Amino acid sequence: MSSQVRRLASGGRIDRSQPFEFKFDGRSLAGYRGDTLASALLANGVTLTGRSFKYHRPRGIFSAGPEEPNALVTAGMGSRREPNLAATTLELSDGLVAESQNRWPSLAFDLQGVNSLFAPFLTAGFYYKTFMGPTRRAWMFYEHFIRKAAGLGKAGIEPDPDHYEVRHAFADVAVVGAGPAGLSAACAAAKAGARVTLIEQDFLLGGQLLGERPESAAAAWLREIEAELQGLGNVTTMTRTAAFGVYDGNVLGLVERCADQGANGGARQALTILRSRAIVFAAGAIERPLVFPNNDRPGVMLASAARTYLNRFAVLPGRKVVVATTNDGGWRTAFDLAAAGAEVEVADLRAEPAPGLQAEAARLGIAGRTGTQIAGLKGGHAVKAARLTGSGKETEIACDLVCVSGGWSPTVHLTSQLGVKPVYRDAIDGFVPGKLPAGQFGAGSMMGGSATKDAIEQGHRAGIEAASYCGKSVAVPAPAPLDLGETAAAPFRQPSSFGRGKAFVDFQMDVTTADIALAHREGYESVEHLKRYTTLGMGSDQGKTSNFAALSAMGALRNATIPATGTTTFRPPYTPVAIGALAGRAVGHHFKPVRRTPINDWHVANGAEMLEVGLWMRPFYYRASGRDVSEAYVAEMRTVRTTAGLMDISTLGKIDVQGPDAAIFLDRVYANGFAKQPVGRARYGVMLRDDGIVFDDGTTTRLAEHRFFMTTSTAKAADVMSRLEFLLDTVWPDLRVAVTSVTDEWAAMSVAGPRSREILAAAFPDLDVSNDALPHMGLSESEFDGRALRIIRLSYSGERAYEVYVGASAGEAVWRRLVEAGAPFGLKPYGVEALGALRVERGHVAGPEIDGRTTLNDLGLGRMVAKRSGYVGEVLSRRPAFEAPDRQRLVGLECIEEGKRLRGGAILFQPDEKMEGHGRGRVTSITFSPELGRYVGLALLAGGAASEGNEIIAVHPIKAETVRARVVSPVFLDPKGERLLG
Amino acid sequence: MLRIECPCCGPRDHDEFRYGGDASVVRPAHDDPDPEAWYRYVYVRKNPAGPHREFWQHVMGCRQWLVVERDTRNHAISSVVLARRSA
Amino acid sequence: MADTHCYLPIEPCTILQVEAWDKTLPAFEAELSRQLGAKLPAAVGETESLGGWAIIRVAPRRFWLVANEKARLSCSIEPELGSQLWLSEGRLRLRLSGPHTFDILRACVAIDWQAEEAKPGRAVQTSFHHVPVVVMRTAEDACDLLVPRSFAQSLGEWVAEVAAPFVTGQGLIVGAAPHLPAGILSP
Amino acid sequence: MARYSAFTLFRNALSGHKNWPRAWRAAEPKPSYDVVIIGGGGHGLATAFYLAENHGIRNVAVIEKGYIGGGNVGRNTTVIRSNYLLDGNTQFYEFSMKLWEGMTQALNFNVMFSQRGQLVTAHSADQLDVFAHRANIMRLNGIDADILDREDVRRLTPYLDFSETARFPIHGAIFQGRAGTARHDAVAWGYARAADGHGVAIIQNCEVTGFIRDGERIVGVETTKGRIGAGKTGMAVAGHTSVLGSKAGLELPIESHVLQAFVTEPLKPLVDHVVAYGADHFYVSQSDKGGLVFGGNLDGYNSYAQRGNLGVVREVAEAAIALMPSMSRLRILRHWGGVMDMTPDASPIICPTPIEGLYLNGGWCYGGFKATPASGWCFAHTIATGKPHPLVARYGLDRFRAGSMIDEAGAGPFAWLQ
Ligand SMILES: Cc1cc2nc3c(=O)[nH]c(=O)nc-3n(C[C@H](O)[C@H](O)[C@H](O)COP(=O)(O)OP(=O)(O)OC[C@H]3O[C@@H](n4cnc5c(N)ncnc54)[C@H](O)[C@@H]3O)c2cc1C
Ligand SMILES: NC(=O)c1ccc[n+]([C@@H]2O[C@H](COP(=O)([O-])OP(=O)(O)OC[C@H]3O[C@@H](n4cnc5c(N)ncnc54)[C@H](O)[C@@H]3O)[C@@H](O)[C@H]2O)c1
Ligand SMILES: Cc1cc2nc3c(=O)[nH]c(=O)nc-3n(C[C@H](O)[C@H](O)[C@H](O)COP(=O)(O)O)c2cc1C
Ligand SMILES: [Zn+2]
Repeated sequence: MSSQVRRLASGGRIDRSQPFEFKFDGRSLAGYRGDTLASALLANGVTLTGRSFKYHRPRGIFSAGPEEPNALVTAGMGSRREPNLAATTLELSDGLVAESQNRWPSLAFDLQGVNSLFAPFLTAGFYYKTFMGPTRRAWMFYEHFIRKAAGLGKAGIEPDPDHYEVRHAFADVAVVGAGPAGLSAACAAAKAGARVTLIEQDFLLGGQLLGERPESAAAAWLREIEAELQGLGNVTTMTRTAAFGVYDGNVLGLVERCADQGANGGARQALTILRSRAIVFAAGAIERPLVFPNNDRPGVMLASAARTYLNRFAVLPGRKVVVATTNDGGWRTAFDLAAAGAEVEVADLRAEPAPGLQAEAARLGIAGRTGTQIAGLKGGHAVKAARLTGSGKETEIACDLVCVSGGWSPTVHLTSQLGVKPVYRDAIDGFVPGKLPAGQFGAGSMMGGSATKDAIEQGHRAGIEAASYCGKSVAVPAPAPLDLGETAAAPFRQPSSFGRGKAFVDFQMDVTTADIALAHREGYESVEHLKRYTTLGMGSDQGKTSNFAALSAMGALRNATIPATGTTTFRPPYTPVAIGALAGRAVGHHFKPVRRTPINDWHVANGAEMLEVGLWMRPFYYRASGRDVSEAYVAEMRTVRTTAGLMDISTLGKIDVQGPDAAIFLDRVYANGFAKQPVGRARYGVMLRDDGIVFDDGTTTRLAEHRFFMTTSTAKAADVMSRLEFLLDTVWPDLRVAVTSVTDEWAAMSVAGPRSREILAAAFPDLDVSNDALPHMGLSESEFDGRALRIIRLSYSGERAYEVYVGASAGEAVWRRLVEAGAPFGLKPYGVEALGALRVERGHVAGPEIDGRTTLNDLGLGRMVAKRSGYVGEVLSRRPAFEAPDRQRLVGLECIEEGKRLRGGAILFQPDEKMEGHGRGRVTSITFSPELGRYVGLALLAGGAASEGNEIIAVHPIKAETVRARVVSPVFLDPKGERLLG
Repeated sequence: MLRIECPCCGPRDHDEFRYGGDASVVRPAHDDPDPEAWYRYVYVRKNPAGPHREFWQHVMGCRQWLVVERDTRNHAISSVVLARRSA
Repeated sequence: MADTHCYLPIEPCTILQVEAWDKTLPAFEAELSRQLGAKLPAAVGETESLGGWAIIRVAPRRFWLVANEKARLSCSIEPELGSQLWLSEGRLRLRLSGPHTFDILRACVAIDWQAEEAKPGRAVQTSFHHVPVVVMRTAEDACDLLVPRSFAQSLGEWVAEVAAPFVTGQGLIVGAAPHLPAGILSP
Repeated sequence: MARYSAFTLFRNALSGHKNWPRAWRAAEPKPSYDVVIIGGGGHGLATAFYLAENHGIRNVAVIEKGYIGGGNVGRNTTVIRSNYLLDGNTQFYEFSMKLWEGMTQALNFNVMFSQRGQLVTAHSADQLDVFAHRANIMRLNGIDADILDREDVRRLTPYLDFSETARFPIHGAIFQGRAGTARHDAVAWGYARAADGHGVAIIQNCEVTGFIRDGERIVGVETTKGRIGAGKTGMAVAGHTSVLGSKAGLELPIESHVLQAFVTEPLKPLVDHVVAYGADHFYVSQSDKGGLVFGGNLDGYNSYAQRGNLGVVREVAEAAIALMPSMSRLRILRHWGGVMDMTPDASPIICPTPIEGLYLNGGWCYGGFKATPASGWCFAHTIATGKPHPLVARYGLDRFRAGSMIDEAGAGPFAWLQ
């Protein structure tokens, strides 16, 4: 491909038989399968890839992995657009479209580049010191511009068209990282008999070995062990998969970029929750940059990265290269670049590097300088020359690439996430994992080593230990050896430059040594303050390349040791995780499971407007009843009051309570008595919380001496069930009682209205539903089509009413039967809005009144428990504040103003008083009463019943309404309850 | 993600369970009329930074109430028993 | 690797629950196995089969007798010994079988199918998208999901969507989703 | 104390910022102080500031076991609102809101208080009634509040889920325009700097390990830097209230629970308000740095580990997408947890304790950041006068015995459900 000016003619782990086209900032470029966007850009000679966060300085590709601070791009278009992706980990795909970020109008010419001119003012935390005037709200003005300037990529607002999968997985041993250490760990653990999952974020296995020359021994070793792993039946290898977090119980969060990237119906990404018994961490190490003026220019690159681009991607990242290093590793990069035809100079800070190195350098025609360090750079959009200082003299060397290596920082992120503080190790001048908890092991350069040979041996040992921790200890042969002859010389740190010119520590957050000095000067000297004051390490790379440089700089300023200075806290995720991957399929209508009654489809088919009630779908109202809900619910109420209505109440919680001690049990859990409840009778019951506040209400029917059928409110069903089990398991284990939720067993429907009995009789001709056979609160048990049929005469509406329970599978059949039998009598179905309205007319309390703050007395139910004791919640229900004279208690309200209405949420005041503060109470529930021809409501009012007959003002500032109402009894209709009886 | 080893069902993610709070508080007898005793049971908590006896119910499994001993500093679970057998 | 051997019929499920009191467990077990003429599963999650029935211990003192086809069975427990309750209306059975059974299940429930507790012949009670379900491992690559009736359509659709990639256009699961309600209402 | 202003910033720029003084002195303990405040979080630092500013008590030390602002003030999602329903809460949080509105100037430190407005979505007519009740109470107490219908919400926040597939369709919302966010760290630093300016000693890396008693009275504290005498001692240690309280023999109705928070990578302006989901546990705002900062529900079990579990991470992600589908493609860059002092009614405790010389400030649950200035103001008053400030009279420890809880959610005495 002609455009790939920096691509070598041969070599690399790219597939030249599969050329890809892609676009960067509108330019069409070419690459190959096996490239990352970064390697492809470099191959095409693109070195300027973005603008920095604060100063908008030009930036290029700095690394070859997830530690990349600079080369962040936005990929995809429209609803598939995704900002802030590291070009160094973005796998190239055919037709990929990517853009640089944080520049306008163009990358090469960025207007906000002028920020560099203001740089003197834009120091760390400058915004804390200004933007404070002229007015108190001044910040709201400045913030507008600050927000625009801040941020990196731009996100879309369309819903995500792709989908994601969550998978539950299990393993004996999880191995994080597939470099030499991880590979040999996985191999050993598997051979020892453990079920192994090997996790690698890259799309290739090998880790740093991928940076070795393709024809090297390393490559051969890699081929061998990959084949071996495939041969083992008990190893699952996951590539393109980042272990982003370690959680309690050795649970790993893994996110996989699926190979087909959402093509042909597959998921775009998959979250695997891996529960492992043991974990081997072999996450490797990250190379450190050097801190000197203008060290952020495009063309400055980590030494190991340059080597990776050369050997893995067959890209020559520079033709004239300066390698500035503090360790032997940098020389290896120099050797390979020179061998590939680049002109290379090495500047080693140390007086005498390993002898072999200089010999080899000489052989390859590399000018090697010792005791020399890099002091600065020339060039804006690209490096032009490097300034080296050593043994007194300063030289300037023209170049187009500067490779830097300031040593290595072990990847201690994951092991630290559970609170294991990393510990400083002199031998490597860096942090290694602290003491790992049982079941966690570490190996390779992550533990501080730098030689492949050691990595392999440590991995092997860790694999065996991890397996035996899981009780798997088959003997394992020694691993195939590989020695790359890395020499681990004593560490040597290049002091950060505090001199003239911006020396960057955190490239992504634009934090310089001057910012660190300022933070120190102003007393933000704890590393955590330093971080928060300068935003150091707070970018999407989480400071992978900057943290050590930062704390060594702060250490120097405080003249404190590194361990005394300490690190900031490591948190998940190790690399950013798409929120969609975490949610998997639980999106859209699957956000929460949908709960349907056995009669659901009939409602839908018969024009019900359905409503979400908790997880349930319930009929709100039926369109046939009226144009909108306010018209419909009134019509439906009228039907119930005049003829009869049919309501699906299957959502009620239903609990089967059995056992010789069932009556004693209920007598304790209900505030009102159940001990003497006769068989065949239903009773209304109220439960309290231990703190004496009303918990839930419902009815319980005694089916037999030892058997009760309890119903709860729809909302509290699960809580009540669990509470009953709690009392039986932990408080009264000696009671012989079994409780079982039967909510889904029964379809339930209420037939309510004057004609309800006739309708039942017509529907079930062979049942005796006469008043004597089935009086108010009575029970009739029989069968319908082989399923149990249970009719309980209960009324919520205040009309003669029956609750019909039948085995769920026959629910729709019985419903249809009632609809048919009821038609001649004018029976119509009604929805929850009418249900709620009917109970208000009746003065029944429900959710709005039972709000977790009200007591029995508040709700006018006190008499139920007169002279009872020993029930749950009794003692604390007698606390003084609950008896205060101004306690707000249940009353009824009648709107007495023509053409006006009551509203829920209105606040109550006395006619004469100032309308401010919290008033004397509130309207909890309201309805229009067709029978009374006006709005009525329930309210909680200071003093309660005492003020019956008084006039009161209901104030609704939001609607700018004040309405006069009269305080009345909450029972609006049929106070003696005659309609229920007879 | 805690993993709680249910004595009946084996190790499960904690979101199969319902939390029941401090298991070391003493519940007065159901007919104990002493407000102070009930106040202490309902409200007063040791809330230790360290080992904590607590109730969990395996609602998605065997529905048994369990007593779990767990260190609140690091979430390490040292024992799980059936509440009925814990006394 | 499309595959057609993935079926998701939704069927009714006959269940009888019997439970002992704390103090009567031994006597209860003796009586129950006498009445059934079968030995009882010793531990929670274990099952025994008898005729068309599976006996599952779902809690230390609680057993479920689950019929594979519509079957009746007589057994009566005295209140002094324990309790008994039919649960044949509240749950539906989703039958999963075929080589992709566990590819599908791993997106539904957090169970390790290689663990002792989940071997063939075991019954696992667990959570499926916040809903309590019982998964009966009926064979190496087959499971029955007993799901609460009110959630069956919602969970059935979930399973169907997970299964889609594994099933050819003809595959029953994909077709099943829209018809699930019908399947549920008139089993 | 060197003033901060555009001018001083300019002047210092000319000298390469070499002359900025420390924001607060690095103090080492003296043998004793008139008042010792335990806890260098927002509330402790604010209390010290107001002791000096309002009551002229300057011989004060704030003792912080770690670095100031390292607790919940340094890890919270910074939502500031005064939309409380119940008598006591309503007035207290509105007083706090008024202090927020003048904080930057009062402290001469830009705390970036951004009154961008907060809305909570409603998903049924009933929920709108509940919101109306709250909004009415707010209006009647002189607090701005509005009820929005579905179309208003769409206009304000078009990126929420208004589609057919929404599991819980949006019916409307409650909105408070004066609500917003602030730069949390700046609040701690601003109070520290201003308190230091009044002579308050801010002592970091010094843990209080016990109390010094003289008979029944508490006369000082034992610390990792030695004994420190105190005329009066105030506790403001949030999540650690029980642990420290037990050292003084206090029995408290408090449990410590973890709440998690999350931030995405920095983005150009996307979410201009604070948005909370009324159908589940989720709320989000965008920091000035560009990250979407969001949170959800408690992890739900007692914990002192400042980190959360993956189950809740997933639930929050699900709720995020349910409310704001485009968040699916955004990526979490970091998530963390904080240890919260949960009370049985989710309302705070500010009062003198039964132990002479010891004052208690705690029980802030997940809502104490917005309370920081009022809490400091009222706690300072309570310590200075020995009597609760009228605005916190209802926040006594005795309310649970008496039955006068202030339970906004009505969740009852289950800390983890509050
Ligand atoms: C994730 C999360 C999100 C939140 N979101 C919000 C929100 O949006 N809005 C809102 O209003 N509130 C929110 N909160 C709550 C709010 O952060 C807290 O209520 C508030 O910060 C607590 O007061 P504080 O700042 O004084 O506590 P802290 O900052 O925790 O201060 C207590 C200090 O005491 C120190 N300490 C403890 N023990 C000792 C000892 N023995 N000796 C010395 N020092 C000690 C601690 O180190 C700590 O620094 C949130 C909290 C969390 C965790
Ligand atoms: N030149 C030097 O001085 C020097 C220093 C250190 C290391 N090294 C080289 O590094 C190698 C060390 O071997 P090793 O295996 O310990 O490290 P490695 O870097 O070779 O392998 C680590 C692997 O873990 C993966 N990884 C890291 N975090 C991950 C996560 N969260 N999820 C998934 N994958 C993750 C990385 O992608 C990488 O493939 C040796 O070859 C050694 O020569 C050299
Ligand atoms: C409002 C807010 C915004 C934050 N934004 C970022 C951010 O942009 N980048 C980042 O790395 N962390 C961010 N954090 C998280 C902090 O880095 C840190 O995790 C948190 O304060 C808890 O401290 P700890 O992790 O050291 O325990 C933010 C925290 C808060 C409270
Ligand atoms: Zn269990």
